[in-house]
Amino acid sequence: MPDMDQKRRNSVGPVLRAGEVADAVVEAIQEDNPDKDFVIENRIAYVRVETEGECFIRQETLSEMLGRPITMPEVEINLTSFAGRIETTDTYMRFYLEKEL
Amino acid sequence: MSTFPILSRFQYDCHVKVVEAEAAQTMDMLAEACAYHSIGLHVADQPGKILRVRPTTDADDAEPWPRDMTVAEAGIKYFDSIDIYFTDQSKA
Amino acid sequence: MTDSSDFKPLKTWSHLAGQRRRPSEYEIVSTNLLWSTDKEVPWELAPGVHMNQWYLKYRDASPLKHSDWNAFRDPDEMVYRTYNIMQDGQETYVDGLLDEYNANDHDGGLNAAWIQQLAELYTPGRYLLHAAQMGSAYLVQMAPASTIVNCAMLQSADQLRWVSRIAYRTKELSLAAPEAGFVDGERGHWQGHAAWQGFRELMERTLVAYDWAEHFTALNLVAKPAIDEAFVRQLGSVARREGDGLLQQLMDAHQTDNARSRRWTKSLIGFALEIDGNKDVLGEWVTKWAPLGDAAIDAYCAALPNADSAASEAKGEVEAFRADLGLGR
Amino acid sequence: MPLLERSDWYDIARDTNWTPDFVPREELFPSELSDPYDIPQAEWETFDEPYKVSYREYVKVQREKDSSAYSVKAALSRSKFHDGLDEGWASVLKLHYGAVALTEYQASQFQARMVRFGPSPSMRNMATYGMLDELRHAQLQLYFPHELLPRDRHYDWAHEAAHTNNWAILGGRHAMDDVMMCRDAITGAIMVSFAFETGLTNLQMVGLSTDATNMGDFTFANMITSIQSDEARHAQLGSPAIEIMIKNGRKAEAQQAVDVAFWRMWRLFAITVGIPMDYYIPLEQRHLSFKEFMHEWIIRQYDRQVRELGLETPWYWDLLKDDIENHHHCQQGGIWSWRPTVWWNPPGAVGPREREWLEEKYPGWNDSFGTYWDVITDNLLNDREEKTHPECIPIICNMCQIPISNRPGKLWKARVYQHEHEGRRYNFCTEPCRWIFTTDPERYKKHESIVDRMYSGEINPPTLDNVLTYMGIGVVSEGGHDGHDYRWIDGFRAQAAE
Repeated sequence: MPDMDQKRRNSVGPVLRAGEVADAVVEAIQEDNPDKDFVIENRIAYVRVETEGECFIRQETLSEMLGRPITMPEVEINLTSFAGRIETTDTYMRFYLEKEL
Repeated sequence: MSTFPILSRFQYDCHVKVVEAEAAQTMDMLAEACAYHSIGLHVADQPGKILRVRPTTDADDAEPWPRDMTVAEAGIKYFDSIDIYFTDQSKA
Repeated sequence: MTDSSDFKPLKTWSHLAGQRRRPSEYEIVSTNLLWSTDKEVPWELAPGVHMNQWYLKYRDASPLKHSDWNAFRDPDEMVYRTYNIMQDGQETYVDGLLDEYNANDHDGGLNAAWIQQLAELYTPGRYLLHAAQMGSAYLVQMAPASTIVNCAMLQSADQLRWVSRIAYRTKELSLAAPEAGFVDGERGHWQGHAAWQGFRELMERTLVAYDWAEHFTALNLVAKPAIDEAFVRQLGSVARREGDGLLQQLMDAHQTDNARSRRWTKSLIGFALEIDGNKDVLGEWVTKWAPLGDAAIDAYCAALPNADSAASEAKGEVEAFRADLGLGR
Repeated sequence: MPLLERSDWYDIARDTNWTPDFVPREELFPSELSDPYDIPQAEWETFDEPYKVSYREYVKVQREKDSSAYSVKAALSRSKFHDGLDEGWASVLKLHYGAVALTEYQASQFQARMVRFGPSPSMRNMATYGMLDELRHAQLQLYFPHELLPRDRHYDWAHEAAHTNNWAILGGRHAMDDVMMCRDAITGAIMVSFAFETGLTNLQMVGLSTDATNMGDFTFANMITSIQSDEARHAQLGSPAIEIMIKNGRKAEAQQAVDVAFWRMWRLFAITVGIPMDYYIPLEQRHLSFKEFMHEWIIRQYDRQVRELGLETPWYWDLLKDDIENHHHCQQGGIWSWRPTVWWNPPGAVGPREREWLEEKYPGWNDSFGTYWDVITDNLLNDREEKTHPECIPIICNMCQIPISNRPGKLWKARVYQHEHEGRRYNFCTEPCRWIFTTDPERYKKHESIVDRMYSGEINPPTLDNVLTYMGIGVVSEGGHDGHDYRWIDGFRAQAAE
């Protein structure tokens, strides 16, 4: 376990209630952050999506993956938690860290 | 009231327990009173061993009080923490 | 200890089990929720801790007395989920208004003089309503029963609703009239314009009325009624005369929230007046605070264009509201 | 034409500070309720909450959240889920609702403190949503257990627990009143929004949802994750407050607030979450151990956030790591042994298979906690049930109000950490609980633990019956018994037979 604590020390990303929005986020976030490797942990009731340093969820991509329009505030319904800092705008959510450890 | 509460830190027990002590009790009697609330409830008995009583210290290394010394003579007061621990017959 | 056979399963909370009728969802989720009113010392820390002293002084030692504040009920029986359903509907209506007027280039049709009035008398209102938001939140902390707390909580949220809508309109108006001083000018008007100084004094003084019941009196019997009548109703009427149909309709929508506030205010006053002595306590507070409310109305209405009777109408309505509560002067 | 975006007007709605003229600012924002750190108002006006919402969005999104939570509940109500429910899971629900429902309600009063006394208008607006959120959480967590009342009198504790002097409730109230109800807006924002709501609430509201889903309790899983989606938003009130504190030379104070609050909440959450995860949930339905969840959410995620903001890992972090392996196991033993004092039916749940799992997740468990349960198991196998009921009480910590315990058996570490202050001796469970007392003795010194009350005459005479009555047992409902009627020892019988 100490290995895991050390290895992913700059991880950021959303934790979502399992369901269609979570599935769409998993697809959209990888599409919108093509240079990133993601760790996706399925915890049955929730899904943890993590990558190093920074990532975005964009409204447009998410709506496409979901097959219906979704607003950023509506993402909150399923965004049960997150790692890192958050920035919320009308068109995207950003998870990031300012300090690298 | 002649009884007052002390904190029984009984060797191998999970909880520190409040036990009523009496000024005239000897250490053996006090140990027995504490054992009543630990041995057979949360701590296995160790037949053949003798229970001794010592003041609680950070390093668990205080000298035990003589077995026939009374609580009053040992100066044990309200809510003092004491250790009750198993020793071999020979060391007792 | 009671015999175990006494613990049969219940149909509702034990504290509601004595009443004959089946409790409503409102009662199930709203009644007797404060633990700080159970014992002599409100909070589970040393009695001398500042916050314990604050609650002992400003809540428990209030001159307004009742042996069972928990018996108070909100006449609207509002719970969180119904509040959101209701306000989501109301906000959808307001979105529709804004969209419709925007589509018709409403702001482009406003005359310059009126736009100036809006910059001075409407958009600075966010400070006024924000003060009411803060004051209502003080009641949330201090009221002696959860059923009162909840009413105050939704009242606080309602203020934020209109602070937000004013901010929205402020931005829209600034786009239509970039030179009129919208966005950056409101604070100056709130602090310096003669129209606002009565309200500002009233709100600053209300916010430091720390006895919970005096705070309630100052806020819900004086300040909010003055805001409702002068800022919301009279400004809304002026807007109608000035051809600003949007503001008039926004103010009408705002009145829906005010009406709900008055319903629980009236219930709580009626509830308090069941107890001997409370009428005198409330009467004294009304006597103390009403002049500040009147002065606020006078100052504000004096600045409204072509509205000679605005102040007297507003004061008349406020007085009528208090008279209806049994607390007329 | 499209409506304005939120970002077009958002800043205007949070530009509402003014300079008071009719009353002094220090009367409008008394330091004990607002900001005791003398940070200039202009600094507070730089406060920028990272997770934004508008009123319009709020009522729409929250309506949808509730619509989902209540419809899942309705569906499950029509099913037979609660018929023949495992009493281990029922204990999770009883403990959860009793500990949480009214606490959430008091949290709305705390949020209101930030709405009224927060020196930053942004904070005041965000806290207005926070205040509503907490009302939601209280009402959900009252409405849902209310439906279970016809099944079991214990569910009455969802409403009543906080009104009693039950030992577990005294622990909860003492911590919550300290961290939440008796703090100024700024310290509270750091303690509650940051140290509590970005950390440990995740364990209770997200971690536990995995087990709930495995149990088939979708109502509960859906409810708690929905609750945490609110917390994730309003918890963001804490980080800007910390950053402004640090920028204005108050790092030490911010650090202390974080460290005090986290430890206080940890001691409670290990009980309300750790015990359910590692003992009450049937073995087949367990996903991760409490320790694994703690490492995911706290050791990795929370600590990272602490350092991201410019604070240091709490000084007691090694002690915490040790406590993760220890505290909830001790309290499982204590709660089970003194089960008549609680409002749920704690299963012992340490049969041979469970012990194997515990040893795997917590190496050394058998040598330590195993010895404690060996004695109990032996008593039960040999018809000495009465010997599983202690006749004395454990000493209670004067900070966390929880029985003072530590590893039993070979690795024996039980110890009381004592401290003298103004002629009174205080007993603490750990070094951090003692440290918290010394940070502000005036705040804590006059408080009496339930054991103190037995000797001070408040519970008089302190007979077993009187103590139980004082704690609400036999008043609200009966106390607890073993949730599985000791069936967990059957595995040992089978072993003996082989």
